[in-house]
Amino acid sequence: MSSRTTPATRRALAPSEPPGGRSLRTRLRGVLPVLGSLQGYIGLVLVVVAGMLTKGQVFWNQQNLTNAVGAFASRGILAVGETLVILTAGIDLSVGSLLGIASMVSALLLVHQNLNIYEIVPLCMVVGALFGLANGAATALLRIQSFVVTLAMLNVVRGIDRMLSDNVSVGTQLINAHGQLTPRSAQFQVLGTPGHNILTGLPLPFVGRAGIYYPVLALVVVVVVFQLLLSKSKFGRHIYAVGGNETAARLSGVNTTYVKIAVFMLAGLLAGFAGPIDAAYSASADPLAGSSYELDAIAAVVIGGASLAGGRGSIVGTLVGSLILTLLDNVLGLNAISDNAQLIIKGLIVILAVVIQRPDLFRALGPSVRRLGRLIRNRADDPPGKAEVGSPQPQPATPPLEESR
Amino acid sequence: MSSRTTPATRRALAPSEPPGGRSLRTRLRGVLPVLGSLQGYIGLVLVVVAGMLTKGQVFWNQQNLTNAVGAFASRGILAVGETLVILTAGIDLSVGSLLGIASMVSALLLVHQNLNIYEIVPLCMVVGALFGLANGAATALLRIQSFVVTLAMLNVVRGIDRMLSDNVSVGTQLINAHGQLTPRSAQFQVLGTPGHNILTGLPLPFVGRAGIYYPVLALVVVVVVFQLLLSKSKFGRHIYAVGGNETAARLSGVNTTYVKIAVFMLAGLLAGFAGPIDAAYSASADPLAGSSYELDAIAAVVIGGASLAGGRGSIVGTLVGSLILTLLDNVLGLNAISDNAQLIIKGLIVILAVVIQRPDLFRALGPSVRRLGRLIRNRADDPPGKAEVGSPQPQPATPPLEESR
Amino acid sequence: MAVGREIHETQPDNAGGSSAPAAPGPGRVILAMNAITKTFPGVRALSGVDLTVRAGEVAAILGENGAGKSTLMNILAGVFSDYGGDIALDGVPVAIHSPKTAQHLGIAMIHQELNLVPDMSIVDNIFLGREPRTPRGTIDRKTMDEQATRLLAEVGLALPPRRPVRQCRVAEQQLIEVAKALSASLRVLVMDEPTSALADAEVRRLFTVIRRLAGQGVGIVYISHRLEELDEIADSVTVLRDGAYIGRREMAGTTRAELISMMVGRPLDELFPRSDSPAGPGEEVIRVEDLDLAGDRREGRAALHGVRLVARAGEIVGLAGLMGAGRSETLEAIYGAFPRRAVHGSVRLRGRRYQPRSPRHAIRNGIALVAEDRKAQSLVLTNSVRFNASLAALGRFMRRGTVSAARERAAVSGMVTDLRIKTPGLNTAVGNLSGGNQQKVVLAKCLLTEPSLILMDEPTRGIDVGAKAEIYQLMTELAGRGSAIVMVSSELPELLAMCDRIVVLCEGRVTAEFRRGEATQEAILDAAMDRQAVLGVDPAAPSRAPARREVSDE
Amino acid sequence: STAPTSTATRSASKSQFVIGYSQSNNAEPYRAQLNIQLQYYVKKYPNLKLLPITDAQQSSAKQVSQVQNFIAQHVDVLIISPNEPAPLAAAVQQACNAKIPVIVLDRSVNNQCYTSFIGGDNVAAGKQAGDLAVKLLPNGGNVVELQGILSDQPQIDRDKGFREGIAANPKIHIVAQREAKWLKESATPIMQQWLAQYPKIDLVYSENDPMALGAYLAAAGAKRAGQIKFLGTDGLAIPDGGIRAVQQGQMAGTFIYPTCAEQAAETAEAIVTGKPVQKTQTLQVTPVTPDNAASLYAQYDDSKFQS
Ligand SMILES: Nc1ncnc2c1ncn2[C@@H]1O[C@H](COP(=O)(O)OP(=O)(O)OP(=O)(O)O)[C@@H](O)[C@H]1O
Ligand SMILES: Nc1ncnc2c1ncn2[C@@H]1O[C@H](COP(=O)(O)OP(=O)(O)OP(=O)(O)O)[C@@H](O)[C@H]1O
Ligand SMILES: [Mg+2]
Ligand SMILES: [Mg+2]
Repeated sequence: MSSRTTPATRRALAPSEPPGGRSLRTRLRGVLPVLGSLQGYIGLVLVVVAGMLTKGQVFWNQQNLTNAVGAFASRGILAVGETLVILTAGIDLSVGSLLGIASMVSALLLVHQNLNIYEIVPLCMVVGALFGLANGAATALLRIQSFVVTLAMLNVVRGIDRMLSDNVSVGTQLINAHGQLTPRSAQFQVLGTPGHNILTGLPLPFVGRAGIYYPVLALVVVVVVFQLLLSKSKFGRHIYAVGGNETAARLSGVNTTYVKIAVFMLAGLLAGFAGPIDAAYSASADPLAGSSYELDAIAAVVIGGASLAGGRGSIVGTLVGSLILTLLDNVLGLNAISDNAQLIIKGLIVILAVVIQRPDLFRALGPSVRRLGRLIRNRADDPPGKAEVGSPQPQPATPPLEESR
Repeated sequence: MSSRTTPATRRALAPSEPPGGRSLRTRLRGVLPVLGSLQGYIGLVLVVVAGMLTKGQVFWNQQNLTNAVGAFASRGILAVGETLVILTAGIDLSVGSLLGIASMVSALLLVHQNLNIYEIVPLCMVVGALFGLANGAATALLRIQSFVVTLAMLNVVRGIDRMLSDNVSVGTQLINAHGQLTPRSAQFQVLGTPGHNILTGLPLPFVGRAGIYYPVLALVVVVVVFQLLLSKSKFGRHIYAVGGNETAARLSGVNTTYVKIAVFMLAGLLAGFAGPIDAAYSASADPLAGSSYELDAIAAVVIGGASLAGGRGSIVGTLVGSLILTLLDNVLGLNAISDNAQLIIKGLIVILAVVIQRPDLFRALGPSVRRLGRLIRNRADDPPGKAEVGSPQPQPATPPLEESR
Repeated sequence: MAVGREIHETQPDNAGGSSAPAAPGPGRVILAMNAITKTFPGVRALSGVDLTVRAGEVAAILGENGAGKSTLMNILAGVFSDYGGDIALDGVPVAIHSPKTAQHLGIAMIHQELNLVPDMSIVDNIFLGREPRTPRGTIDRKTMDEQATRLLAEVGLALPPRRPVRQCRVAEQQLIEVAKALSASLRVLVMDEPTSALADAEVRRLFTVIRRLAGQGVGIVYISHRLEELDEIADSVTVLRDGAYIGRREMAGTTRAELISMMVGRPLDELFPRSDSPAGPGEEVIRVEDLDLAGDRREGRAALHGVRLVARAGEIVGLAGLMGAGRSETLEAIYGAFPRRAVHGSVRLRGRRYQPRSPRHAIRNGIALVAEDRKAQSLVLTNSVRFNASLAALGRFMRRGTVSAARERAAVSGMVTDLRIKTPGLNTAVGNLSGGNQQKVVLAKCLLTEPSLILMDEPTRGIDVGAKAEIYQLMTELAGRGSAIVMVSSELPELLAMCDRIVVLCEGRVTAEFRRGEATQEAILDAAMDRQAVLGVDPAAPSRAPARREVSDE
Repeated sequence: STAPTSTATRSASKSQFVIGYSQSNNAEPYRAQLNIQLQYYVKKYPNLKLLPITDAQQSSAKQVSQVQNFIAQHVDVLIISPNEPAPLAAAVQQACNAKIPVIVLDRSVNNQCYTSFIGGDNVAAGKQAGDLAVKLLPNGGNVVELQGILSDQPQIDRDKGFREGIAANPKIHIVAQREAKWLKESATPIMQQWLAQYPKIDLVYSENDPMALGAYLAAAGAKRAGQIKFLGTDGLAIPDGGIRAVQQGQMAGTFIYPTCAEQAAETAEAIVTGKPVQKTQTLQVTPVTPDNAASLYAQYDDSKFQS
């Protein structure tokens, strides 16, 4: 079939490819603006600045940041899977329950089977992926709205989880006859029990000899792997296509059924991966673990710029959304804001963070603000009015045609 | 949508139309298939039949049904408002919190201001509508996804609610010096305290002299009013248009901004209306009242056949969805199924109910089931193989082109 | 209808003081747009464009894809509220901020892309935004139904008004849009490529409507890339190029060549480059026999009955027919777009038995489809040109398991150059391109899969003359290199000039086949309207014909 | 009131009596254990039969309808752990109206028509924790408090009692308190933030054991667990519970908040057989310290109820 090159393509293929590869600057440009533009990071930057201004040293030190991110890591991992589902215009409400059952399975495997973590983690991922498969099959084959499917799955899985555990939480810190942790149990701790790091011996950049807190590392690895999957692989393209226009995707040769099933499986797989982390973090698997995590995960995804209508979003965006949520919590907590005030402030700041990220912010806020904006921009930029020409990422079409939901 | 009549139906209907207005049968035909087809009611019928078979007398008596529906009434009312929002392709996660704050406001007005219910209920509706306005404005004017806006509002309102109440629930059964309920407090009870009915003296059809339980009546009235609004008013048409194709609606001169703000306001208004019912039902306003009601409300809407992508759904459908949920709970509860099993069974039955409602069920389940279906139909119908030609209801287009989310 | 009611009470001629060259026209100036400018981020879409329309005049606007025609008219219809310049209606300056204002001023527009609510009924769509109400405040269904039936009849549709639009064919939807525009009290009616989805018979019907409206004094703005239509319907032509005003001509006494050179900026001689294929047809690429398709009203899908079709390497085969004749369905059935169980018949691809299974399978077998509805079937509008163009051919750009951005960019930018796609960059969202350029992106997507059999459904829909010539050139080239092309077109001249053979469909059946040279417009139309031949028998009977054969290779 | 008499008349014709138990929330470990124990103790009476326990999942509305279901099924005794006092009042009233005797467990209702109330005293639990804190910090010190859901009555009562208790030593200060919603995983990051902010924390008072253990994990992770004393509440005898934690030295103490299951079964039997019952039975809160932890664990061991 390769002999069937059209004249048009052949003419084009050769010339414009750069000989030596792209420069660092070009590469950076390619990575940073995954959110559509640098504007996407403003919300995060503001939260960090707020933390530094109010609690400087206490906020901006490795331990605090590790703690903050570590507490959110399992939800951040769920959010990565959720991003995939949302990109195909679906939604997965069951990820919290899936994390719960995976955490329970991990604890039971540790306690009753005395497995090691290299056995436990993959098994949990399989469990998650199987439930994800059921979600995907019901959505893609029975064509039920994913909201309904996964809402039902949320309950079903929680019921199974609670049956498995007999409604009692299962501790993972097992003591042997000498009053010490069993080796497997001690090993399990590195999956996330606070203070238990991995690679503690090595002199690592940034973190020094303290080592790396596994949940943070796991989150970073998941983010990197799935960002690459989305931006570099064929499958990633297909995910965007299915969410953007399913008919067009199908007619372009995308196996839309497969893609939809796959994203739910991956979301389940990641929930399964996050389960043991959650169990280690609490040193126990609670039958209710992960309840309402799905809302945090979805919030991270949409704050990160994804559209629930599908086709728009990125994993890096989700990471930014996750960081905004967790650091905001941290900053408010460090400042000893009362719990009720926190609820209010957090809600308002989330709105603010999203508003700030809007590429057409100035337009949306009406002519008066626009005039102000123009004034500022005229001072800052050289040639006015060519804002987007050079921007390397596609600015999503917005005002007249787009629907915001 | 009663307007979805195919030529086939109309041809069938037109000649038989009597000169002096439509016959009862025709009218019934016009009302019942609001769900797209009678199939939409199968799920409900199955649940009812299950109840009758397993618990006959206990299930099918007025008291039990009143209790079951009464318990869900406030969520059912929320679901009506949620339907409007979902029809415009939005979502409102804040309705549970809005119900919470309205219930708190109603209790505070009763306890501290000693107002009567004719003052309390409208005031609560105003409170709900104002927050709804804020939701709508942020969604329609700032063009932030409604999921984010209302998730933030959920937290903000909950924070305010808890601050208002100082984290303590406020009882509505006020005792005066003689150890009896104050008159206003006694009056407040009829809003929903179980066992307190209205119109108790009158010999009413169906319910007899026992009277009518206000939450049930309120739900019915809200359903009727809003179903009429949707099907008979200009505004109702515009709601469907905004959800079905926002660009087309805007280009046709529909004020889409206004419509979007209005549906959120109405959702808030209804949450405000449901608040006092919840407070009376519980005889107190809990600062956490209404938490996660939004999920029940949304579930009722989607089980009732609405599409989260907007433009498709009806209030009657939402009522059916609500009834499925509440009667299912009731049947499982009466049969003394254990909780964890209930979670699992409920999840599975919800899926089943939705699958059964799918017009192209037989097609979706693959050729084998289809063959079975054909067999059955061939026995039932007269001419074989012309299943679709004479089918009286338009089956919404589904398989290859439509996206299910 | 209150159409044109107020015309005779307003000012005399020329009150608008238009700056456009005053020319003798049918009536007074009803619309004057002066020095209109409009910029999108990074694109200057209009710079100082004038347009004058007289009462009763059909004023055509002509320009290449992306020249700014739709933008100009969108400004008039209130879609864009931030623009420069003045608009006067009947000599009165007006400010149009929203579609609603435009509506109130008696301006109606039929947009280039269909804008209907699929889940609502025809009647609800027609009256959307201006529903009549009963004294009780409820919508007046009776009046709506009556008026809708009349309006539909006016545009030549005999559809039940309560049918959901989703169940209507594209062409029907286009005519519903026209009916919708008629229901306002009209002063100016803008039609942005109303005929791009219509076949000849429907175009006739539309012209009748246009003439009647013009007779009633409505000013009509007509945008089309079909120049032969302008000869017939337009009184004057305003030409735009790259957002600039080039000139205005009275249609009478202006040659087509002159218009083309105004539009393209250079003379363009050979529109249809194709002559008889010198080498003669090669081996058979596809042979379709007894193709049956179960119709599906819910999806607006016509049925096919025993369609047979052969295309050889190097051949361009045309499919002609009226709307709903089943041309699109034939292509889509071959492409595997329908559920397998709906399709029966035998297909041979390059001599081998071929079971249309899925589009993916088709692409793997060297088949490509340019679908009919680019917005619904072909493009992810919010994503970039690069994303869309490469979507079907990603496998070609793989390197070490990932999509090589460099290869992809090179291939797509090659296509952009070759097809002269006017876009600010490869990363521009496709939704921001002009309609014609979107169509070219669809073509690019197909060509990048390197197909040997290309199924084209209205490939030049909405494409300007210059670009059409390029596409014809390209098709000729592709055929010359041994591809087989099956093309559906509602433009008979295009079919006659481009095709080696033309197969005519009517009601899902092949009613005629012509070789190049044998075919004439009249013969094709005769065959296309040969309903008697098809419907002479009971229309339902053949659909249950036992001759159906199941294609099976399972 | 009328309840005992009516059941007494029934008892003549019946050999087995049906008990319905409406639990406010199965998910809390304390309540899960209560369920298990109730099932265990009811089995000891051959004339009693316990229907499947219903779980209101912290929703009063749900619990009301579950109670109504029991009424519809005409249970002979209704046991209820109300989610909240006010909301369940009407439901309890409906039961009374239907002549069903009601035993209220653990939390009160705003209604006096029940037959018997059995419960612990949350203020006392908080007070004893305060007393223990005073004993542990003779020289005073900084205390942080982890709270359950702020509007929950046990939270309010335990907080009140604790403050009464530590009032004995004015040098003990509560430097911070936050709502951790009874959840272990919420307590950990809150404690981490406190550790970062306060160089000196001497004692953590937590209104339930899971939150205390969550805080302990944070402190252990920061290598400061040795300098801090942890007090919890609930004292469940499960492997993952508070008594074990005290035994292992993670916590300085906890308080067994009685499950009331044994008394509930006893009372139910008394009601159906027409014996007199006390209207209010308040059970003692038992402090758990490293000294008595092992024996208490053995005494309350959860696994012995599982069978
Ligand atoms: N919403 C938009 N955002 C950005 N650019 C736009 C937008 N709409 C149109 N443009 C640009 O404005 C220019 C004019 O487009 P327009 O749609 O008016 O062309 P047209 O003359 O109607 O072309 P066609 O014949 O292909 O329909 C094009 O360059 C197009 O890319
Ligand atoms: N709303 C729609 N969205 C997507 N595809 C549609 C829609 N409506 C119709 N179609 C598809 O368009 C095709 C029918 O096209 P249309 O009604 O325009 O007929 P036509 O192209 O004029 O006639 P012919 O069938 O002879 O090509 C069908 O394949 C149908 O699936
Ligand atoms: Mg255009
Ligand atoms: Mg077609």
